[in-house]
Amino acid sequence: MQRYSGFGLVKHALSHHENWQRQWRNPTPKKAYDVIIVGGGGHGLGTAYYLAKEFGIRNVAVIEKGWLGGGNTARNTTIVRSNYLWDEAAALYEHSMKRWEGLSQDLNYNVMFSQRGVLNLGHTLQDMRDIQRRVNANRLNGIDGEVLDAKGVQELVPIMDCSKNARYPVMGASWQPRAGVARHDAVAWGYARGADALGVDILQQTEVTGFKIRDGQVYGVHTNRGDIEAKTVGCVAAGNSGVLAKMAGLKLPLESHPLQALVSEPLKPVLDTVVMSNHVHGYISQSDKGDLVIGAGIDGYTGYGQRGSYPTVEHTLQAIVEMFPIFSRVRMNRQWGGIVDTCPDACPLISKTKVKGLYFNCGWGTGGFKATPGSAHVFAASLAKGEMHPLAAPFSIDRFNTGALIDEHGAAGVAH
Amino acid sequence: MFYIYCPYCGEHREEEEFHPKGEAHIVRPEDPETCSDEEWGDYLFFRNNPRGIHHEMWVHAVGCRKFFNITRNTATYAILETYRMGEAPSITAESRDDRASLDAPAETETAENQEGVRA
Amino acid sequence: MSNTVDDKIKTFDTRTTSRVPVESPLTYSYRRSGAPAPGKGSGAVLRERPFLGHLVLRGGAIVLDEALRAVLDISLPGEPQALVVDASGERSVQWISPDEWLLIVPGGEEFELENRLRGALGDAHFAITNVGGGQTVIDLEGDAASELLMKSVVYDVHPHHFPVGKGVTTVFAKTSVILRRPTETRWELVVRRSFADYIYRWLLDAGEEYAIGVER
Amino acid sequence: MSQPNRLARGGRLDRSRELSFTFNGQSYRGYPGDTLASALLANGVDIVNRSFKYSRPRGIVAAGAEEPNAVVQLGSTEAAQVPNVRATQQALFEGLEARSTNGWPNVQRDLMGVIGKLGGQFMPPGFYYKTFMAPASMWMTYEKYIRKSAGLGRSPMEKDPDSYDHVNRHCDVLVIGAGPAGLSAALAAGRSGALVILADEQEEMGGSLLDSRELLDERPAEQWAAAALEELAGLDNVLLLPRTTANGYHDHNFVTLHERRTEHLGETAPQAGGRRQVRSRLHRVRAGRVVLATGAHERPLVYGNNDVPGNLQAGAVSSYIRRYGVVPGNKLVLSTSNDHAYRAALDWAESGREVVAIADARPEPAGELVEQARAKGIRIIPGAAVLEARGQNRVTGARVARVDLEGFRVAGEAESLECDTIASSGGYSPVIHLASHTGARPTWRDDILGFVPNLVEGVLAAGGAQGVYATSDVLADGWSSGARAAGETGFDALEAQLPHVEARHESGSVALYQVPHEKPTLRGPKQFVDLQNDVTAAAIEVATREGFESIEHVKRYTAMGFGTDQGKLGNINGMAIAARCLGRSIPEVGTTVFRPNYTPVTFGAVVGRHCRELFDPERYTAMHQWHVEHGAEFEDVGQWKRPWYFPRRVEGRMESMHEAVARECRAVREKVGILDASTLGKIDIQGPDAREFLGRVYTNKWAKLAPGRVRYGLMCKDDGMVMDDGTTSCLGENHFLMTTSTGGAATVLEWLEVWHQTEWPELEVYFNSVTDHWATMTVTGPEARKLLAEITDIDLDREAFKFMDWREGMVADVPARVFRISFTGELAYEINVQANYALHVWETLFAHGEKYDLTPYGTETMHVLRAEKGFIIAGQDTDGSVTPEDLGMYWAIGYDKPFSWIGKRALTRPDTARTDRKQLVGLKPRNPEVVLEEGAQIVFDPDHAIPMPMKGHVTSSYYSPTLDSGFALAVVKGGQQRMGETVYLPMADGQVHEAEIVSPIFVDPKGERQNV
Repeated sequence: MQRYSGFGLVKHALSHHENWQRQWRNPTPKKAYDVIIVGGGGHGLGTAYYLAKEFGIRNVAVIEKGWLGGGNTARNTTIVRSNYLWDEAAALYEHSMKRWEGLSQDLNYNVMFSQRGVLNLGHTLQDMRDIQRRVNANRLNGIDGEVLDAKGVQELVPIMDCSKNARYPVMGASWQPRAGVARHDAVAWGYARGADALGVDILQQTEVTGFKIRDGQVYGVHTNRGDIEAKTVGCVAAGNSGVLAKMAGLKLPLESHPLQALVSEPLKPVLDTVVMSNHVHGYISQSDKGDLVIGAGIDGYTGYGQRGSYPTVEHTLQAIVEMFPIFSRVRMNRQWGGIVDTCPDACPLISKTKVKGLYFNCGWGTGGFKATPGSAHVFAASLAKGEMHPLAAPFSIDRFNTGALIDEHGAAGVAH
Repeated sequence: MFYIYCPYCGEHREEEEFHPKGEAHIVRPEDPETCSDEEWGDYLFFRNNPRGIHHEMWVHAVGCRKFFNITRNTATYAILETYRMGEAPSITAESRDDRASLDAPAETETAENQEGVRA
Repeated sequence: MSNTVDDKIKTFDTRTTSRVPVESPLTYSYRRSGAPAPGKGSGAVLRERPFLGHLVLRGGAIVLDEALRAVLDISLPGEPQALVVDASGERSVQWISPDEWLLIVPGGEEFELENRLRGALGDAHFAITNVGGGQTVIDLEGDAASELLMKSVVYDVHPHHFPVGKGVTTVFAKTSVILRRPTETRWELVVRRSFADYIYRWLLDAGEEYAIGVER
Repeated sequence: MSQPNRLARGGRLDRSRELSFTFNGQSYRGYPGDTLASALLANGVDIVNRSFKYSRPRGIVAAGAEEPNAVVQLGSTEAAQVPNVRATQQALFEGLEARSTNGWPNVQRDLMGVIGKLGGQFMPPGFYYKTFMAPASMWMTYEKYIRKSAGLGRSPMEKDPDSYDHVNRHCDVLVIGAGPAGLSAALAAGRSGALVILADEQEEMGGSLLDSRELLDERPAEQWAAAALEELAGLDNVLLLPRTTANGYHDHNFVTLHERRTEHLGETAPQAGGRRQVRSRLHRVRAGRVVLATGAHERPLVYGNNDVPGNLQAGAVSSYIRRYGVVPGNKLVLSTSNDHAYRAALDWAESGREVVAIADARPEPAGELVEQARAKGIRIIPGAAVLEARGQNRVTGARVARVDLEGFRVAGEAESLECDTIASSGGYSPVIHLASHTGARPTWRDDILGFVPNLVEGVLAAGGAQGVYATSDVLADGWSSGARAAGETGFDALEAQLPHVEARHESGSVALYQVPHEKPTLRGPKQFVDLQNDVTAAAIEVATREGFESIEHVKRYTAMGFGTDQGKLGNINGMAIAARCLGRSIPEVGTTVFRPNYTPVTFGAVVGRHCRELFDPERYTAMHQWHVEHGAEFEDVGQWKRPWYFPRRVEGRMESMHEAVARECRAVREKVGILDASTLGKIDIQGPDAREFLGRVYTNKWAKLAPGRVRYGLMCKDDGMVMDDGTTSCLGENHFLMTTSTGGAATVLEWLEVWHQTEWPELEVYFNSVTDHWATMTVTGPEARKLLAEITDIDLDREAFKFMDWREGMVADVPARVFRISFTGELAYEINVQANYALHVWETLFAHGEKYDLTPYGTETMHVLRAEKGFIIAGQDTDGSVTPEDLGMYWAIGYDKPFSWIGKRALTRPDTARTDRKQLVGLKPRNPEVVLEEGAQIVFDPDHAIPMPMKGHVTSSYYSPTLDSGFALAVVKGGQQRMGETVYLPMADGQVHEAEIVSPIFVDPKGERQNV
């Protein structure tokens, strides 16, 4: 693998950039692999990368029906944080956060992880109770965070309307300084390049059309490019997980919903942290390119169309202008939508299934991007050992029968 | 934004008057006490979540307040029919052979072509 | 004053005959936001018609229709979105849902009317609920009234689509109203008490360009 | 200096008066009818901006929405700032102030440009990903500088002085674009009687007819347009919306139209007739049929240094000359692949300026316009193209050579031509943005070298939008689309009446996107594809070499098409270059799909009136005015404004909340207090099956509740988790009044309806909300009976009117229902009267209450008092993961009810049946002065290392004036079995509080006080 560095950049400039190598190959599928990962987004590519790098399993294929990183990895609003309420979720997201912190260097690919901090605002007494509960839990779980009052919020974000005149005045916030944003595409590309260098075959434009299952054991997949065999298959297909599950005769506790986001035109730096509000219902950050990146909740219906309904966008911008009246004259450049697979308890499914060797990692809802490195790592560990990683175990599909749900609706709140 | 025919009001109304209520035809087990935990979990949480023809329940929340069902293609968002509570759909995935969903742009294409986001 | 039709349903006359102060839902709004007087240039004029009798009728259309004809000599609109107003223009009944109608009558008539309807309905399965304290009627008139409504409700108010004699429940800004068109020139908004101030302020704000006035 | 590039006459301007404006602090003049761009060109302003990555000087290249460079900051005051205004779409007004968005210290002499020139070669696509990684700790510093150099304009720092609104419209036919196709479609539909909306984004309707060289019915095209518009304006069923951009096409023919009502008049909206008017208006249109008559955008050619000011679109040159009377230079070289662009050369020559040459990529150009150019003696160089522009801050020359299109190489010696303007045209791209907003894929057509839309149901395209370009064809296409749209919505269109247009002979175009250069792309001069994001042909080539093979990857890796122009000029060229590099065809590389918005829309316009005071409804009770007048502080509960507490002025200062609440609590426990409880949800339930229904939705029993009695009820979801609670009174055998929590009112009503409508339609019962009908005031405290007795005829005798009874009677001369229920643990009467009388009753209570020190209290005191009694608040002490058993409310669980009520089955699942679940308990802090933090986490072992096993948390915590101590409710694992044990609460400040697990009932555990 060609190593990237500032020095290398100069060298390439002198040769007119004619000698850059491919970042990943475009291989022909082999007949069989040790492990097949279905889904070439950040989670899937990351899983392959960690399988190869940390668990010595390099005979791996990542099967992607479109282009790698083209699904939710490409469509999210890039927020990374780990201040979840329940121990199980907090541990998983913090596992991820720790990996984010060295990811650029690990991958030799700058994912531009910017630890600019995330504010979760409170506008009611109950909001503040929930914030205190969450931050207290985070602290005892070893996750950074503090509770700010309105004055503290105003100091961090001077341009926000923290006055009492607001319809729902800001009462305070939780503040996680280590949280932030990252460059989403780079995460997929960095993992792809890293995995490819370790021998993983990334098969783009390859669509799984069915599973090969015999005596309750998976032994491969059918694809539009022929059958490919493997006794371990991990599905990491986000919004399309339900469709895959159906191919294997399984039903999941998931619904796929549209999640919309939008950006403004690029502006000079004006907002230095991520601001989220469950109550007023919107969140915002400013990208390195200058766009205000904005989002809110999911649309309530099932939708695979990668678009939602217009009123959701209206409500989102109403929330943003309520919090930031100075943005009224800023203009919205573009909106788009992704498909998020949501579980009833707003937590993911990382689970074995009734089919031996077939695993699912899905249901991340609106929180998938931030979990990418952690999710990929625990999933890789689980696939490698055939036993669920302890951090993944609580997220088994069984919880929907036993009742051991991990209800993160409060902490998940607005989509992010 | 959907334009939804309310089978009770007898006309098309704006989506803003309605709320989606999830998959239709989920029936509470007749005798919950004899259900296994798995059957009960299935009733509570497990859904078909199809790409393509889907029967879903909506309520005309700001309108007649009646619940009713919609048969909708979750890929194209085309509404194929709406029908009253207690009625059966006339269009199903089987009757349509899922053709409508195949006509829809598949995710593959969308992913490859979408106008993107940036960080 | 109070009256139980039988031991099954408790009816209750919520009006007093004593002369006690009474406040309509918009009373607070007039104090808070004022009420610009209508002028010659007013394209929209708003007027509250407070303290009317509002009854919600629930039940089957056929039995309710019979009872209503017998008691009030008005026929129940069977078609969706239909509004029927009696000859005096003071009593109306509106389709709300296949088993729900809104009956609005001059204030003070509602309790006796409820009892008479109950008497006429006998053993049928129905419900009548007095909601008069919880909602009020706002009239909107003027050349710009329908334009003002277009800024406020999502429903199509074009006269082609919203002829006289129609009424709907629909989204008004961030709340809901029952919107009716009893005459060529007059629109009625039936609004919930606790949302009345919001609706009033919205109408004043959106109506400013038409020099909206308030008749009191 | 007075407008050196302005022609003596011509253009659609009002030359009777001049407008003055400033650009980068310099004063200029223009005319009404100008855009800022045309006025800048008239004044000879070449450099309007600096580019984003390389800081290269940039000039105006286009005349419409596709302009990538002329993006300026508008506004003379802070509040009026508008970032990123496209000068080509901004009408000139008197006093307009504009600035470039980049350039330091200014656009003319930009120091960053030096860095761009030197450093440009070190910024290949994706260079961010390849560097700034070491040391890791430095990234946040690097990022700061990267952010600083990015962005275009700046946000205002003050509140917007303007307002915006929405209009909901419905029509039969919405025609988007008022060029020849749109006008024709609107006439066809309009004459049929259909309700028509015609929207056009430009200052003036007419589209290409306004700068056409053609005659319609023997008259100049613009005259036909004017007549058509006049007719349309006279039709009642047609609404014309100029300055209105269709920004988004949404499902089922919902279209958002953004009408800029005052942006052409000033930087803030002027008053009209003495009244405020909105700056812009968003029309939310539901259309029966949509006719897209959006025309086509010209594609520029990609050649060396094609970004130097003086490089323009050929069509823009014609527009500036014919519409604005501006010739943007003196000596023109035109580089084209088609006939149509010859108009630029003809218009230029007719303006009396020199056309140096036309490089035509076609070996044998023919066609009428070509002949006209020949006739004027203009030199045409066949089979050739401009390889490279010369010049730094303005074009000084062009290198032209014969090119081999098939072989992508230069086929002859290059010739240097002196010129100051290069116009280019590589053909036309239909404007298909709206058609693809709902995901429909466009189709590539080799015959027109462009994508045409695949239309979803209900949408039609006409004219340039689907690759029909000849004016006569466009008019006919427009008419038939308009007629079809009208027909499909139930109107009969009349026979087509179209003007006569002389058919013009045109010769075919050739496919030319990137012009070859003598040097390979990576070594030659920069050939820009996306001017706003500084994406070059070389960048695309590097991206494809690195394995980015789909157009989506190429776009993301290079940032092509991500600007505020959304790649209107560059995307197709970029795809063509990627296709060349990969050896594929354009459609194989991918299609291009657009998202809303077509052009950016002000947040304010999307928000409309839903801001400030009207952001969200504020709901008030009937006593609100009184609360305001008595100094209440308010709490937001849902949309309601509820009094939180009533601070008093004591000894010259206002009480703190703590003081006020302590006083209010004491008043209730010792004398009498009053609470406005009107916000509780109230549902009137009638029907013979009402009782059965209650038994199914509540956890507890309802079979025997007699008329006149009240019972507390607990409601679960079918997962066994507590959802809401409240009291329900039996009014008659078939008649109940249910109350819900304030926040749960709407949810509970819908909950009852969904079960009734979907599962148990056979049960005869109706539900109606009476929340707003009744005002509720709770009079509570030892003196409550005495006070109430003064103004009611109800027998309040403790035997006649027992705890959990309700009675009706007169209160303050008003009919009332009085419920003897208590949320405070004291003697309490909840008085319900029709809301219109509420203030009278409330004030009468105060008139009589003075002698009992009647004290109004708010939600905070209510919370303290109920917590002292261990009463839960659903949503505060429960969080969707708490069962009735967890709450210890076994008395409210009807295990043996015949019907398996909602939530029952779930309680026996393995997890819900665990005995070590978090259970509701009371906590008594060891130190009575401590009020535990709500949300504090509970541990059993405070010395455990982080992560510390957490065993529960505090849900409610207050200071109790009655106990003179802090106390709390909490959920603790296995708490019901841990009475008397000590738990620890480690706090952020390092303190560890100790508390004892106790019963959640702190005051009057036997319930004697409420039963007096």
